[in-house]
Amino acid sequence: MSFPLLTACLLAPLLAALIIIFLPKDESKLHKIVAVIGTFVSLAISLYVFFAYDKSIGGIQFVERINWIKDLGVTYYMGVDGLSLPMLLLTNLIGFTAVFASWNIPNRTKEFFILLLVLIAGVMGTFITQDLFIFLLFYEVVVIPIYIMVIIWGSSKRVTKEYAGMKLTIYLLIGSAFLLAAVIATFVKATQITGTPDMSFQALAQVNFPEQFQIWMFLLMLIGFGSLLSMFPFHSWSPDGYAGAPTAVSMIHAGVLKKIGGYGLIRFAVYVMPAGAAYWSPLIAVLGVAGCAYAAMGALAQKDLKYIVGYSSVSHMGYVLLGVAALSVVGVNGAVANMFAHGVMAALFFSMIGFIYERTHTRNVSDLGGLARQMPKLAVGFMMAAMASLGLPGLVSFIPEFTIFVGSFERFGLLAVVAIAGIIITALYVLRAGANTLFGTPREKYNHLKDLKGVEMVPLVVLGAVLVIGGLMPSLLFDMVDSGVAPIMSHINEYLPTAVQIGGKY
Amino acid sequence: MLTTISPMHFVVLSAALFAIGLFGAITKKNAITVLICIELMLSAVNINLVAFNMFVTPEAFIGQIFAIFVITVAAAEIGVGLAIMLTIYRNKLSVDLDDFDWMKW
Amino acid sequence: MVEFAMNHTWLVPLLPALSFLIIIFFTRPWPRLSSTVSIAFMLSSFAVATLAAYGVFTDAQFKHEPLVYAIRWFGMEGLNIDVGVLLGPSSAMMIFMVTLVASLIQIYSTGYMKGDPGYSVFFSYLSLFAASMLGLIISSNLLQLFVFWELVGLCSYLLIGFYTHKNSAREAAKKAFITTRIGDFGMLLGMLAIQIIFGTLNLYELGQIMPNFEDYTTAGMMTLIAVLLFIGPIGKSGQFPLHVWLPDAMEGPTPVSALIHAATMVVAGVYLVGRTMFLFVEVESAMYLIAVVGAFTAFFAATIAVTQREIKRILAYSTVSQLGYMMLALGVGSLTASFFHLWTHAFFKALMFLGAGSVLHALHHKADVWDMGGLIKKMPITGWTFVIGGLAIAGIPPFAGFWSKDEILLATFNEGHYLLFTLGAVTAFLTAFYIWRMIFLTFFGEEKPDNHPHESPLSMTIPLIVLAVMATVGGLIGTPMNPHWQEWIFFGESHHIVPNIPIMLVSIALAAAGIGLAYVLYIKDRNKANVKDLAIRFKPVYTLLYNKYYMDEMYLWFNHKVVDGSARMTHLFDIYVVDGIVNGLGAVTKGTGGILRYTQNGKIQSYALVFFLAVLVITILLAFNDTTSMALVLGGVSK
Amino acid sequence: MPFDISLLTVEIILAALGLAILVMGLIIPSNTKRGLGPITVIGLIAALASAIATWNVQGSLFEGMFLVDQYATFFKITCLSAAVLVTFGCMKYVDQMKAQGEYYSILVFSVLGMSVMASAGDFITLFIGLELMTIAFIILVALNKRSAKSAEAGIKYVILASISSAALLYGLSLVYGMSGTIMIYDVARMVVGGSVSPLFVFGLVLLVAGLGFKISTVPFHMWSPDVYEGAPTPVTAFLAVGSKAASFAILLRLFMGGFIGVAETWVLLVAILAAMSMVIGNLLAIPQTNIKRMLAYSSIAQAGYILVGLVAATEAGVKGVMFYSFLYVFATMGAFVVVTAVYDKVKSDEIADYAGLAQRAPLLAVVLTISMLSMAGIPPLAGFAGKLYLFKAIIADYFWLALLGLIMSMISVYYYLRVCLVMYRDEPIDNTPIKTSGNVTVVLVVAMIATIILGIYPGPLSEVTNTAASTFFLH
Repeated sequence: MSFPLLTACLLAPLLAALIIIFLPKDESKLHKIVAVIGTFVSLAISLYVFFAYDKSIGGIQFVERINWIKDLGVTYYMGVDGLSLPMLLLTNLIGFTAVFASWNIPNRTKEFFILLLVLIAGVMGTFITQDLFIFLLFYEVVVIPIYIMVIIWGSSKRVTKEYAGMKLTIYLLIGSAFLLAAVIATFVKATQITGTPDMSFQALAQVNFPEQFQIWMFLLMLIGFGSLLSMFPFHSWSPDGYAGAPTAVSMIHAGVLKKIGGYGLIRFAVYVMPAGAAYWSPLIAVLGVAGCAYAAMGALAQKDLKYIVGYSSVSHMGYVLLGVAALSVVGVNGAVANMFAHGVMAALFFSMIGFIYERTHTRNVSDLGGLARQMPKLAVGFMMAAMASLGLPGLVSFIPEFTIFVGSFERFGLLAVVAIAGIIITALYVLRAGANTLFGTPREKYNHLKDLKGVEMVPLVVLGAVLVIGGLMPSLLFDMVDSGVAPIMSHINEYLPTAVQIGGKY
Repeated sequence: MLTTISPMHFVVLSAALFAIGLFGAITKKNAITVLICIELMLSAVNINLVAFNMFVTPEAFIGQIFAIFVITVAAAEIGVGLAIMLTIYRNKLSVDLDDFDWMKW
Repeated sequence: MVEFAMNHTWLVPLLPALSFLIIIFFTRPWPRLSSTVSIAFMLSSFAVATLAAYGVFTDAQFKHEPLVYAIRWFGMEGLNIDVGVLLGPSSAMMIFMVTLVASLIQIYSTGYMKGDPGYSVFFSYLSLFAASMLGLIISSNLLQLFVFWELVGLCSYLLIGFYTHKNSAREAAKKAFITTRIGDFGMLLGMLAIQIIFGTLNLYELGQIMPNFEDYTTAGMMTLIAVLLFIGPIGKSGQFPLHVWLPDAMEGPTPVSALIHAATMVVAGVYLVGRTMFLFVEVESAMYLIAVVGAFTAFFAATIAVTQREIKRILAYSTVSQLGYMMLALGVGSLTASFFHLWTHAFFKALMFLGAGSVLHALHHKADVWDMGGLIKKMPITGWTFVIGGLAIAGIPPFAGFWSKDEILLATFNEGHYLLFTLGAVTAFLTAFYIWRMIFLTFFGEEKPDNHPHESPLSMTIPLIVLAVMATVGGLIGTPMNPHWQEWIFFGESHHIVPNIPIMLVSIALAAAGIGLAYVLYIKDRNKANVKDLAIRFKPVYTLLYNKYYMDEMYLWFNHKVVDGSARMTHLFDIYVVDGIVNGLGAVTKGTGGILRYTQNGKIQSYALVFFLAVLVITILLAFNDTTSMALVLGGVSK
Repeated sequence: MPFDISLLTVEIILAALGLAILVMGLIIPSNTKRGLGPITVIGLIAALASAIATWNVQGSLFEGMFLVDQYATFFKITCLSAAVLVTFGCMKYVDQMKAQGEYYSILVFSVLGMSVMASAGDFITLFIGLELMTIAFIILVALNKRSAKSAEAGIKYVILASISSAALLYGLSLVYGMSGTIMIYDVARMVVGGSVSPLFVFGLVLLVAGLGFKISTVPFHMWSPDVYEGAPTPVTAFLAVGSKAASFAILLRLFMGGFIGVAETWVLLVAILAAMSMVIGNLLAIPQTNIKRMLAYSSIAQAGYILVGLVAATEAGVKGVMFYSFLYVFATMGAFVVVTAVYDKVKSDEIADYAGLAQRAPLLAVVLTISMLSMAGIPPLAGFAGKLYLFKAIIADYFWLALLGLIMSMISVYYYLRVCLVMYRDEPIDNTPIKTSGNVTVVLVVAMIATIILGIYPGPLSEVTNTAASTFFLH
């Protein structure tokens, strides 16, 4: 067996966390450096894996597989394919930058970085494992660090951070209860059918579940993954949660953690329960569209920058759901790519808002204005995130959105139009937020504020570069995603009511 | 009309005794009385055991032996119970069960 | 050399893009260096563009078959998008025009923007804009075109809001972006429909298969696609009713207005319709719609322009009006006339904007034409070039505007759209009137004592002169006597339109009448009472026009009341209903716990009572209830 | 069958240990009594070691009244581990009660009772073991003579435990009367197939009630919050784990060994009790302000989860119960040892007094967090694997129960997190770090690591429980 790259990638942040545990409490500089090294190692490995992955062969690569729990058929099965790689890369991009975005946290750095590193490792784990059980282990490992980080380093605005943290945690956990029930039932049923327990996604996908069973299980999984994905109407944790959370948590939560919902939906729910997916896809589409439009309208009414981005992320996840609901290669490719795109942009957005908040101690749009004069670099980052958020071509989020639209327009027609109309509202609130914060008459009281400098530039540079590169070369992302999604979607057509013709009539 | 005594009679008797004991245990305020009522309940059990032994397994003394164990253990239990009453009485000068509701909700 | 340029036409947008990057990342702290870099790259781009255009226009094979080359951008099963270059006569003409105007305006800006703190950034934006615009022009794929379409929108946004400290600039920029976004929405839908029905967005391929559309789709679907696609140009090219952003866009620095909001970006819509003409010609109703929208916009904007007081605003409405002409031409099926007007308009309108910029520069941004007067004495170059522009737009032969406008009117007339023709003709009159009203008020008449105008530096006047030359002779390549233009740029079959002398005369007469009226009202009888209270006598009309038919107010009302109102409703719904249910469930859970805890009353005997009551209840349930019926509900034992 | 006394090794060690400590407690002077703790630990470890060593030994004594199989041995190991941890982790607390001799010897006797219960093959052995354990616990609960709460808990426990014993006994007597045997596995042979008389069913109900009292399932749970709150914390811990595990051992032995033939009469009942326990336990835990009381309610909910294994009435269910009971030891011990350690310094069990614990004693805070989350069943902690095995056994037939259990366990996170909130967010009133002694640290680290390892890598334990569960049905 070759060097276990993925495990190394997973362990690097954990190891860093372990080192920090034994560092003295006051050495905050040291904590940060160790955290940077830990996340950088992961980032480097995931970049390597991303580019070393052989797309022409496809399938699961970099496999590490060890027997784990015999009677559950669990194996320690690490491996990546085109679906998980973008997510892995995203996690580490955001993880790495999140460390820099939290450079200025005022107190208790030791605990903060330990929790942050555990959080990053936990998120990463969900994406690189190919075993359902291991997936579940990581699925919720992140919830508690997040809670603790919110209550210690969060901020209370419209709602208190305690409320926000608790809501976020309990909401997601209860959502996951439905998922767990479905997982257990699926596993039991699969064992019953095949006779040998096996928890790997691939093995479960081979099982022919009865259609009725699939339908009910898929619904439960949809509730579980959907609430993590902040699917309408299970979204209300998300804006409050992000508003309460410290910057790094908002970045990771909106950037990648949420995506576990979408990833799980595709990797597990759709893959294993194709008939269920086909049955419920109209519902997913409706909820997705409702989410797009509804959350966009919600964002329009917000005054707090974090709320705006919080609602906007709900809205964007609506697009993801819509893409998944299309149940075609195009739609799902778009959904996965959009998760990546949204991750990058949300992380950039939150990091910039974090810097603004750090400096001005307010996130109210009406209290801000003209910051572009005082902090031009920050303004650039903010505008890039804003533009990506409204789907500006040339940035990473446009092509995924377009792809989703193609996929969903094909299947749902008019319904998709409503979602597409969301781009207008998105432009409206994003530009309002951006313009009213950055432009207009500069305010005297912010004249002394310092622009981004030194390590604070890292989130802007790294995430900004990804935004642009991904926008100019979508094939980097799409070829990868496609190689992962195509096998998953290969057998879904037989379950769709009428075979959907993809890509025109010739 | 005279009928032979069936197991049912013993069951009814023991049930009645059990119920009486239970009633006392639930209603009496004095802890000592309650302990005595519990003894009544255990006696009901003993009646059952002995009676069943006669009707169900007359060839073995299972029920009787069981009953002896019950009597022994009950004695131990009551002994411990009384010991606790004593310490409590020393602290609180009361063995009224209604006085012991400090911990609740 | 020429061959190289043609095969590497992508250099045309790439060079300004490079200059953007260089300025942003390296030369930003040194303004002079930045502008030099920018202009150098722009000029080399111009050179490449000229060579490429030369190559196209010297090889007759390109009359019908454009040069296309592309590479894969991304793709998957069912969606393959390539990016590339589509070089034909129209795009060759466009890249030549855009690089030329852009170069001139960049040179002009070195003077105009001198001393501005954002000097370098300004040039970087201009470069980015040029890159995007040129990319748009040579796009071989609709999606690629859309990407650049949005990027020019972004540049427009950034440049309108260039004076970030001004609230008005901020609002104007926002308005521009969002208004055009509405258009983009339609365009996106149209593109999606095309992709799904035809399976490709490659313009060339579409051009091949669209005429046989009945193999793929119905006429109704086709109409829908055409109409949806047309919404994009309505937004981008400032057609009614999405024109409202364009006049506000004048908040940007004047060179921006000249480059983006007069000569290049706003014609992207026209260009798009021209590019996808193969689609529109299939749908008669869509064509008619375009024509009507164009004619109406032309007239509508001209009426507003009559009453405006700010120099740039008048020009802005004039741009809207002229764009309407171009659309009208497209709508009546004359790509030739439309692009011809696009070409001439670019020069004379850029000229006038730059001239206006020169005036504003001299008067320290005093914008009201009524505060000016007699400027021609102090600013001869600006003044006389402006007059040339005025003659061109008014349609006085032999200036460029005359030929193209005449071509449009003629095409309209020939197609039998007499009503539209009349509208166009009236607009021609109004155009001459309001432009000359502005010229008379600004450059002629009495000088105002508080103004201390001075001629602008050479960097600004040279572009004016070059543009003036183009505005003079630019139309000569397409006169009825010399119909080169018509031979090259056309859709379908090239057909030489026989000159219609009466229409030409009408058009000249109308222009002259407009100028004459303006002269009478604003020079000759300026101080006569009946002229002075003209506005008072026609108060309602004047107010309506001056307030632009209250379109802005309507949009504002819609935005604030309807959109924001429903946003607030959504917000409240979210907080009190969606979230309310969540919180309610939480509260119920907590409350139940809070109430149930009192069952635990601390009394030993009540505990015992509960214990035996439970036993009793269970016994009764088991005794009287068949468990199997419960098992049906709660699942389970069927072992 | 020859009388093989080696089958009784564990019990003999325990009995000898208990007596020895009792005697030592009487004869040695009070200032050296603190040495009794280590002696107890060593003795218990010896018993544990012998239990592990005799893992493969199978057999029965007294014509099936005393069964030694891996099922029994597993529960003995569970209870002994709990006893070792609680003794080792809470010595200081016991020293402060000044009743080391009684405490340790009676604790050992209670373990003996549990071990007898685990091996019980008939009603009499069952009863003896149960009462030995109960009486020992009554004494332990009331042991802290200076605490009014302890006394109140004692009187509550003695009366209610006696009443429940009476009910249990009455039930046993009825079952005996209706089936004619007191051997558990013989009962199964008697009742298989045939319909049963109402009195037998009534007996079953009383058995459920009596044992439900011990495992504190709703609605027989009323005693447990008060007693848990009042009892000395180590006792509470052991009560929550040992007593519960042993009672589950015998509950399973009775119902799945003895009454499996009439499963349809009681399975649904047990399912409803399980559901009620989950719901009420968790709901009532929410408003609590005393951590011991909160943990008491939480243990009621835990009983509900474990009962799910009985609902399954299959080997998989047995395995789930065993697995869960074992991991529950570490989670509960972790939590309660933290509570003792904090009490030692703060002299309070109120949650509010845990403010800033994360800064005063990070280890305590972390262990408490992990233990509580394991109880809630959050992956990747042991509780999750346990719940997985439990719910796996019933999900096909009782999907609603599994879903309810999962949802309620997520709701339970709410009150666990409230403790975390106080520990992590709040600044401590008193900034001095809480030093934990070496043995406490060891216990905490063991509990924490076991909780994590059993969650991430439950394979080995799962194998062990599988084999143990398979011996359950061999009789």
